[in-house]
Amino acid sequence: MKEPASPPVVAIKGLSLTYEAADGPVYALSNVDLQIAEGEFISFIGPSGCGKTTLLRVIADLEQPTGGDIHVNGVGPEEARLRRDYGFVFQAPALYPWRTIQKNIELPLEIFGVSKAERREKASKQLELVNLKGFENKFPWQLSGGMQQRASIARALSFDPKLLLMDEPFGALDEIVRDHLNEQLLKLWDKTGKTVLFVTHSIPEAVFLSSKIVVMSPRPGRIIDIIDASVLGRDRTLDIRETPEFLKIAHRVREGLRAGHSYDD
Amino acid sequence: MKEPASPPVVAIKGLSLTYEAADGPVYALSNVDLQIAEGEFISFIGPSGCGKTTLLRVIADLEQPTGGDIHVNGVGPEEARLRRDYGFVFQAPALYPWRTIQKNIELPLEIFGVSKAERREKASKQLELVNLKGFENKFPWQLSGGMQQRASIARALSFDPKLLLMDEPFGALDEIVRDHLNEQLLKLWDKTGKTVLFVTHSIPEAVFLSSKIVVMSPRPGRIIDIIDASVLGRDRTLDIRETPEFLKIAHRVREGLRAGHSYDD
Amino acid sequence: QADKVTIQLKWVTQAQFAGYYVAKDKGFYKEAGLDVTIKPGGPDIAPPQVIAGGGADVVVDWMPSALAAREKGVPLVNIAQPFKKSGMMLTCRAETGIKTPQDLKGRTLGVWFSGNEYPFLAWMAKLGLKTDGSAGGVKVLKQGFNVDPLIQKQADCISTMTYNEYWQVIDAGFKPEQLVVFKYEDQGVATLEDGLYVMQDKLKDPAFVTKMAKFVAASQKGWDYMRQNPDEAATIVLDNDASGAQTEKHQKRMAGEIAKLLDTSGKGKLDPADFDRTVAILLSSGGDAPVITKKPEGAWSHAVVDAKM
Amino acid sequence: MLRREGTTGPVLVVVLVILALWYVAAIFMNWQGVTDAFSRAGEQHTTGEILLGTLDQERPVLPAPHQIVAELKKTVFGIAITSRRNLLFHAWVTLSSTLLGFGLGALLGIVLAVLIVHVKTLERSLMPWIISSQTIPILAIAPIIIVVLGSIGITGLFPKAIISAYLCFFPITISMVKGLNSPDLIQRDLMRTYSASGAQIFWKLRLPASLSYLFAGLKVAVAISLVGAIVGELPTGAQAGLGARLLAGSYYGQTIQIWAALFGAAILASILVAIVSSVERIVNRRMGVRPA
Amino acid sequence: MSANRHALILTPLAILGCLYALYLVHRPDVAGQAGLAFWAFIVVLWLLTGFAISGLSHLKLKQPVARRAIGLAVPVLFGAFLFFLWEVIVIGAGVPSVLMPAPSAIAAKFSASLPLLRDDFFQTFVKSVLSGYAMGCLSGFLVAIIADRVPFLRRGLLPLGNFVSALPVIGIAPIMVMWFGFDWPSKAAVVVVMTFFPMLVNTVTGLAAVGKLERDLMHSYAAGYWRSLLKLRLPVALPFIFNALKINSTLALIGAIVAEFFGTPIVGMGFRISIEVARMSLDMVWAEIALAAIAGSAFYGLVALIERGATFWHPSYRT
Ligand SMILES: Nc1ncnc2c1ncn2[C@@H]1O[C@H](COP(=O)(O)OP(=O)(O)OP(=O)(O)O)[C@@H](O)[C@H]1O
Ligand SMILES: Nc1ncnc2c1ncn2[C@@H]1O[C@H](COP(=O)(O)OP(=O)(O)OP(=O)(O)O)[C@@H](O)[C@H]1O
Ligand SMILES: Cc1ncc(C[n+]2csc(CCO)c2C)c(N)n1
Ligand SMILES: [Mg+2]
Ligand SMILES: [Mg+2]
Repeated sequence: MKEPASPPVVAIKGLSLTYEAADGPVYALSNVDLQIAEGEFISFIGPSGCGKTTLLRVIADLEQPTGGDIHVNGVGPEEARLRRDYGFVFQAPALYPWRTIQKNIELPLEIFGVSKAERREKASKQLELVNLKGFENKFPWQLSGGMQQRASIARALSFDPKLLLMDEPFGALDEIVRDHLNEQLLKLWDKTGKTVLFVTHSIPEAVFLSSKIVVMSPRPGRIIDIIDASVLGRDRTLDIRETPEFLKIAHRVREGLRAGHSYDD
Repeated sequence: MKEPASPPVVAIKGLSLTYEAADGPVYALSNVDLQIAEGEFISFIGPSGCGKTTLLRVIADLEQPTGGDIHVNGVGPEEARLRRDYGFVFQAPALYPWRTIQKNIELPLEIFGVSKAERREKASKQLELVNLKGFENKFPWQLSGGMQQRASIARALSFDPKLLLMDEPFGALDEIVRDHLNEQLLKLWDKTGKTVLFVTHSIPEAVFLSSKIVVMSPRPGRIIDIIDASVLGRDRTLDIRETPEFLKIAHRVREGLRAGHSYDD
Repeated sequence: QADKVTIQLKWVTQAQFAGYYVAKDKGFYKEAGLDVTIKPGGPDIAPPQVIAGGGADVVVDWMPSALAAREKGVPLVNIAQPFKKSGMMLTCRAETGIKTPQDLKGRTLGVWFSGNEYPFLAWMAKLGLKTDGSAGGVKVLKQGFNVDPLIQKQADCISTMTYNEYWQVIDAGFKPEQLVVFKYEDQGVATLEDGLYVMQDKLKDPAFVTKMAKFVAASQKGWDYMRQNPDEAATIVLDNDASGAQTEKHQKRMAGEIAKLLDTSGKGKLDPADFDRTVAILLSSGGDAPVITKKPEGAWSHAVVDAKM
Repeated sequence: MLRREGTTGPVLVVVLVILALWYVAAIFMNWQGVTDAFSRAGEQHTTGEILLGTLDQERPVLPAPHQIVAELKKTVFGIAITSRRNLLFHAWVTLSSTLLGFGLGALLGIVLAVLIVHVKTLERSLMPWIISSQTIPILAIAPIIIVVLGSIGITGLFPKAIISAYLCFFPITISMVKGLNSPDLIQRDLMRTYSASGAQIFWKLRLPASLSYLFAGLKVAVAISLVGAIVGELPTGAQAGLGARLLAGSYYGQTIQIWAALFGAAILASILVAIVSSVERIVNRRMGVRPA
Repeated sequence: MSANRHALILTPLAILGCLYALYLVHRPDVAGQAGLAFWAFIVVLWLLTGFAISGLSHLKLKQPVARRAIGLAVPVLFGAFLFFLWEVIVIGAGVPSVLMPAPSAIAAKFSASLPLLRDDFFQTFVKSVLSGYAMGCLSGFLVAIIADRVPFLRRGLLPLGNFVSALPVIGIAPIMVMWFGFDWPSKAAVVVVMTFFPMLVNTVTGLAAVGKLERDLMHSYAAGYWRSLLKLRLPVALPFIFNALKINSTLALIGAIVAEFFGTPIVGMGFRISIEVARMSLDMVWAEIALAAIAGSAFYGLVALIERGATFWHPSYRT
């Protein structure tokens, strides 16, 4: 468990973003500071509508911040995107309806110019990982919501990006599959040393997966708390969820969330 | 806590449903038997793609079963639908993009011919419940995914149906809001004596909310286990989640799920 | 109170129909107790169709097309023939080397269809030139509205009227000596042009005959006036031209040329000899779709012209 | 992307390029005509004179833009507006039958679409015939329509309007049917759960969902209805209207007049399309359509 | 489902009734002077046929073959009934054939003039329409891509495109004849002009119809312009492109025929129509119109068939 000495993968300073809506501006992010080192697994947790998606999109150069400074792998987000530094799993599956599941998963590989045989092989590996074997030749609309979401995860993993941005990837999955995929993701992370930025609404999931948990406040999104969870080690199994360290961290996350929250009736 | 003596709200016998896809049939439901009494809170839990949505859609007369028998409030599903016996919360928000949030929530009331003033009042009550005050005049695309989902819950509650069909309504919400809405829903259920059919992926949520939990197997969906959770009483608070009864039921649900599941690596 | 009469012209408002416009403007129709509506024609208006549909009481048409319609079941009868001579000709560019009708062999010729092609077909039949595009014949184009094909050299010769298209060619910069013209009158294939036609069964009604007699007489007065005052007639036509596209110069010239074609002796009474000649020419036009297959009976009547006398 | 860039600059540049190409084409295409004219006149001319000649012919193959502008100026401003020689008079004649035809066509198109979507019998039996109806060459039956209507005493504006309605209802029907069927399954299911009546589904779901399609159809249709009005003016004896100007220009080989009438028609159509577009923008704003 | 079974009895009944009416109307004592009783009979037939067709289209059948047969039968019966009405009214009321010939006369003329129709079809459809359609659609598509690629051009060209697309073809046709001569190239040129803009506008709209998330995905792959065009934007635009192909399939035929009114060699569908109108041979005119309608509908149907195969994934084809 080496301490990363390399420059930060994501460096954010004073970031803010305001959406201009017809009936006035929406302040989605305000003065966010964040440093993410290589190989970290960062979870973002916060109330619905607080700006988690927006933050991930800014990092991915899909949204232009209205203020502040951001660097990804030492360069601007645009350059990082052009270098194909990351894979993004969106909150919705965004599969292309004219492609079969197999072809959807192969899409990034096709774009990166990977040969047909290799594409087939990589896609098949990912299909197995997300347990969609047998559905290769179905079209997206023939799958349930959760199956679609799993296909979109397989698509993002297929080209093995160093940086993974995942926006509630497991939201539509059942607990067993979720647990399974959590374990798989963790293994993957440990084995490959990827940096993962992960949005979730589940506190146990966040604690189980992350090396650091970022708790955000309601709109305008600010960072309330950054909780180090590396004490749990890198090599976790599902049963650590009953350990006191785990419960302590989960409690702190819950407190942070509750503090920022408006309901406390 | 009277034992319901009235005829079952939902009575299903030998139900099965097969989708005809171009490349062969998909067996979504197979030989499902189920009786739901008035005033019950039933959760459906099962792996992704097992047919939970399909089952709810059959009850709502949105899908025609290919075999078996089904009665809703003593009549066929079609008649029940025509009588407006139930409210449905879909897995996706399905808001109409040309209506503001307020107008979306008022939609069923408009259709039922409720007067403008009353519509306004009811919508405003629901907006408060799901904490969307201040977003009345926004259009759906200006809201985050979770906010949209909350709007769709408010819409289903607005006309106060006796039977509520909810397909993963809280999937996209953060834990705090989810807890809050769980409590609200439970209160509502207790107060109004509604019958609720609730699909979820979260075991704690299922146990916390339900009087009965239906565990389903992977495709073709069958019922593996029906677990009575009425021992927990009707008047629950969040802290019962630490009680041994709760944990016992949760464990049984998890075991049922795992048994039906194909991953056990 | 005035009797209503609707007349359908064969073509757009121009000095070719000056007689009718003059009679209307100068009040000749009114004097005769008529209220006349003049409907201008156009490229796709077939006067026989209009009259068969009841859209007009009397139409101006060329005899070949009127006789064709008669064979097709629209019983048109010629009641007056103000035009004695044909104004049709074939105009060629001199530089093509065409000097005699025999030189037309193998050339590209612009022809008006829509019922106006029969005299041409008769002429070609007489010359022994095939028109179906086979070797040793002529190449026929369906000519549009204007004289561009000649100027643009898309055709060696085109159909023109002495009173209209010929002058457009001249206006385009050709000198008369740079053109070679073949008048149908000179080639012996002239057919009768603008005549007045009505439906046969209407002639059984004496009131109708009287009304038409008044109409023909008043129109004739208009033609007479026009012959004496061609320039004024052209101005009247211009006033009636709703499209506002006609020019004074052109209409004055047209009026002058039209005057040369009018029947000055018979006061609009059809000469049966002219009729027979037209029929003979049409019968000789041949081809697989002849205009008329047999000599028409009762296709003209002097009843109206005689009634007024 | 944050900056909103206007279209005036690009349009201006493209127009300038087209104008330049146009002049070159005019010189090229009229050259032969000018040299022919000179040689017929038996005169010798320098290249420069021929060049100038190509841009100043009375009956050019392709008139130069300034000739068209001059003609437009002459026929719009140079003549009293009440005169039949004024192009605005003709534009007005055409516009009135266009508007009537567009109104009739839009009504017919929308009613047909609504029927097709709601009445199963009609969906199956009508659609193929509606499509076939559009394969009938309108100019071929335009005179027949005019004559048949004339024979029952309907003349003037109405026959022309019928022809433009015949042409313009089609795009409206097609796009409206598409639009009325555009709501997703889940949006329709929602209405089913409310057991909403057909009328409610129509007013609250299908119609709002179809509006963007409807406007696309209306924009095409308004331009087509102008074409229809012009077609209708041809066989009526070229009495008045832009169609009459086209025909008369064509009949007398007045190329410049044809082009001026064409431009008049295109300007008129652009104005009509622009009006429909601005109505669309207003509707979109009220319906909260996400700006692109 | 049984409620509509009666259609299976009513349909043959209606057909028999119509056949009898056809026999009646052609009897010399009825043709041209049909009485009230006859017209009452026709109205009854009308109602009968209406019920029959409505019943047929509501039939829910299990076998796919039967379903397809009904799907075909309904429009055919509907159209056949329209033709029946036309025949009965024209013959029964004695409408002059120079105004409106009866379908039977048209059919007779059609079968008697097959060689002529074939030549006209070849000239107009094969030479003018197909070549013009191909060139017009292709160039519209290419220009749309170029305009999409160069935003400056798109902003400059599209407003002008709308302007030019409003040009009435009628005005263009004589100019094209002047430029390209009398034979088919001038007709093809008219077709090119007519089909170009629907394709341009639809393609540009289709290319812009991509959802935000789908586009973001390509963006996140740093996919280049051409790749995201090929993999994402063209598939999304495909339904729009087919829309233009369908619109154009009818426009092209109309355009070519209309253009023939302004000068042609002596063959072609438009040529034939224009000269036969003047010759009062309305049966021949309608035979040509029928040919145009058949050819146009077949063309449209072919494009629609290809569309169904190519855009099977589009929600409008899913049930
Ligand atoms: N295009 C937009 N225009 C205007 N406001 C927007 C837009 N997109 C998002 N917002 C607003 O920005 C805020 C943050 O949105 P975001 O999607 O980042 O939230 P989130 O944290 O991902 O929420 P959730 O957990 O529900 O997905 C929300 O209040 C939302 O209403
Ligand atoms: N229209 C359809 N055509 C063919 N197959 C379908 C269709 N809709 C659903 N299915 C199949 O039916 C099965 C059950 O789907 P359903 O949506 O009911 O699952 P679910 O239990 O709701 O899953 P999830 O938890 O992921 O939402 C799935 O395997 C799916 O692929
Ligand atoms: C398409 C077309 N068909 C026929 C004629 C012939 N025509 C009918 S009336 C008339 C006298 C007018 O000058 C002429 C020449 C034409 N010009 N254009
Ligand atoms: Mg989000
Ligand atoms: Mg589901």
